[in-house]
Amino acid sequence: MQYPTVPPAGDVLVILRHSPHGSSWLREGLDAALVAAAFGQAVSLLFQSEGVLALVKGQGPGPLGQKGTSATLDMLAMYDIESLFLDAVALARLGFSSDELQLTARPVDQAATAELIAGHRLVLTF
Amino acid sequence: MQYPTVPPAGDVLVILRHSPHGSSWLREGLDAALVAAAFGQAVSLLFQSEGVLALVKGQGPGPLGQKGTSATLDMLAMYDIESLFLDAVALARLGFSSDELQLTARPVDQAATAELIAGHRLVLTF
Amino acid sequence: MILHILNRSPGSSLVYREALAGMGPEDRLLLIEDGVQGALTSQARHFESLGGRLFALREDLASRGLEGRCDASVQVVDVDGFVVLTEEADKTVSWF
Amino acid sequence: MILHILNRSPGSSLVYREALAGMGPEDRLLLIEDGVQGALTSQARHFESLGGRLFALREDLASRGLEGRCDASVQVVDVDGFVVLTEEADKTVSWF
Amino acid sequence: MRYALLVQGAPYSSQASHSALRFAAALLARGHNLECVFFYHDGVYNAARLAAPPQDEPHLMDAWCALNTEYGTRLQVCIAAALRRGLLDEREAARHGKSGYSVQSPFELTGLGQLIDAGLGCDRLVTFSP
Amino acid sequence: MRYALLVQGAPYSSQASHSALRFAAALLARGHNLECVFFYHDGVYNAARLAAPPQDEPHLMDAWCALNTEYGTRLQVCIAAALRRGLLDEREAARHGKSGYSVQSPFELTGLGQLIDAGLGCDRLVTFSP
Repeated sequence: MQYPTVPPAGDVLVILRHSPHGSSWLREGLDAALVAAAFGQAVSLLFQSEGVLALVKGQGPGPLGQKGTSATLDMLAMYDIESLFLDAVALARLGFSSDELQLTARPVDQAATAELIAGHRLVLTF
Repeated sequence: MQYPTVPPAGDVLVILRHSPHGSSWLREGLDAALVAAAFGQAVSLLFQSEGVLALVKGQGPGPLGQKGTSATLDMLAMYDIESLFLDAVALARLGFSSDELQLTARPVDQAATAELIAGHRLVLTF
Repeated sequence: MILHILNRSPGSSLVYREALAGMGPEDRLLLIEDGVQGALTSQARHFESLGGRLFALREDLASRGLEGRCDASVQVVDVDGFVVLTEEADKTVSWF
Repeated sequence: MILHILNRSPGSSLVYREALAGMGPEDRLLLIEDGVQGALTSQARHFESLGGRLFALREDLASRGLEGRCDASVQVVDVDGFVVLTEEADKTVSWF
Repeated sequence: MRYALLVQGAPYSSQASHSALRFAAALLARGHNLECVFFYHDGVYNAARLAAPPQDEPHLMDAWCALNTEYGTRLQVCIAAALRRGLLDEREAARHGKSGYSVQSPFELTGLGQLIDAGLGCDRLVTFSP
Repeated sequence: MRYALLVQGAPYSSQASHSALRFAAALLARGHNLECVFFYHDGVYNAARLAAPPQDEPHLMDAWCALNTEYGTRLQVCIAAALRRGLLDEREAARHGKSGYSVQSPFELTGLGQLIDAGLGCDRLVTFSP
């Protein structure tokens, strides 16, 4: 697995630490990212910890038809959010590999995570 | 340290897992215990995990005068809530000993915890 | 038999330790909501002491795309099965 | 230098691992709210990699009766010190 | 059997309300009774009468009300938890000198004693928390 | 320096609001400006106008309003997060056909763009979450 040593910088980094359905954190974090992009900012996303589960294929609605977030992921490209990163340790811990995911995101290790955070003017964690 | 092998049974067991100030869980759990006792039920309390910090001496108000819970602990006896237990593992992990606490509670280990839960008709976790 | 219900993942919250500490030898544990992550093959080791007494809610696995990745030690039940588990238990205790 | 702010205890939440992963070699970590439990002598080992870059908020320690039990590796600051830390940092990142 | 539910999660913020409503439907379908749902901690926010969720999302408040209409399930909201969070019915609003109100029937503001009653009086109490 | 705060915790349920208010007082005392407080996730509940906390507890809403009155700090509430949680001002209530309202000035319902503006436009953004 290759880790980028110098991840791209940008205006806004949104860190997504929560899994789909259990809470609204993931959805609200994605909304913040979409709005930042719509306002013309260069936005990066980091799926960290349980947040990597946002990328799992085959998600569906929750009870009562509760909307998930996988449709929102499909909108990222439309908003020019193409700088996607994921927590390689968390993904491995959960037993997934990168090629099983709905979207392509670059795996990052600890050093690259710190560089990502340093490389963006505004960092929001959800 | 002695662990009771057969903890007393009762009507209601309230398990307090949260520390003071950080959230309202501890206070709301204590309120439920007081109300149950006021309604004539035999109530036991188990301070578990970070909940053992409720028993630490020398607590004060939080920012803006946010009320803590230590005054409420002083009311337990008035409500005849005298069946108090604490998670011995959590207390040791945090570096406290039983004699440093505001109230006397019987330390319980894992087996006694399960017996406590089994011995009460209603178990509420906060 | 008591039914314990856990809605947090062992990958982010340590409450599963207290849930396990509170369980008697006949008690059952049902994983729901974010708790179903504990049913993954990669995570189920946290609950290996439970033998055949570990359950996970099918709908919560399915909505997360995790249904096919459960450990063999986990009994997957749907919400009707959840109700049956509460019928069979003397009471329920929720851990969160 | 970035100021990272953590409000969860290492005894119940594993988010401190991500906070540490996100820190560069000059960054600082401030423990607030329930996070001040991490400043206890019994807990500070989770943050030993930080050397002198670990801080804890005095008011949150005091309200919990924990002020006298901090590890020697922790720099205790009051809320004015919290503001100073944000002044000195390029930005802040909150972990919860 | 006679069931009661305790809901402690805010709607939309956590899955607790969704899980509780799904569980309620399943237990009713199996022929049980759902005597009451008690709302405590942030669960009291489920009673906010002005909730206006997007149309493509479940309307949780309507789902609660339907339980009351169709099955007579009581919807009981802890009054102490509700008042500090800004959830007042007309009576409490008047008592506190506020104009307007944020909770209405079939939700009822009530004391914690109802939770203890439900927990000890029903055959099963199941808690859904955030 | 120009500061902005992001508050994501419900009042009384988590310490986030208390911590943010204490931090606000300290930064103002040091001569900084507090341009705005943005309320998101369950932080939007801080804007519930009917909040009636017990008299021996801090009145968080009054403390927020005082920031606006004394320092001109804008109190901005994410409209999408607010609507689903039942927090509507008079205009949104009318638009959704509801009688009554639960949010009033100096709190203003606004879009998430204001959060991005505050985060990029101010010198510091500090987040307080549950």
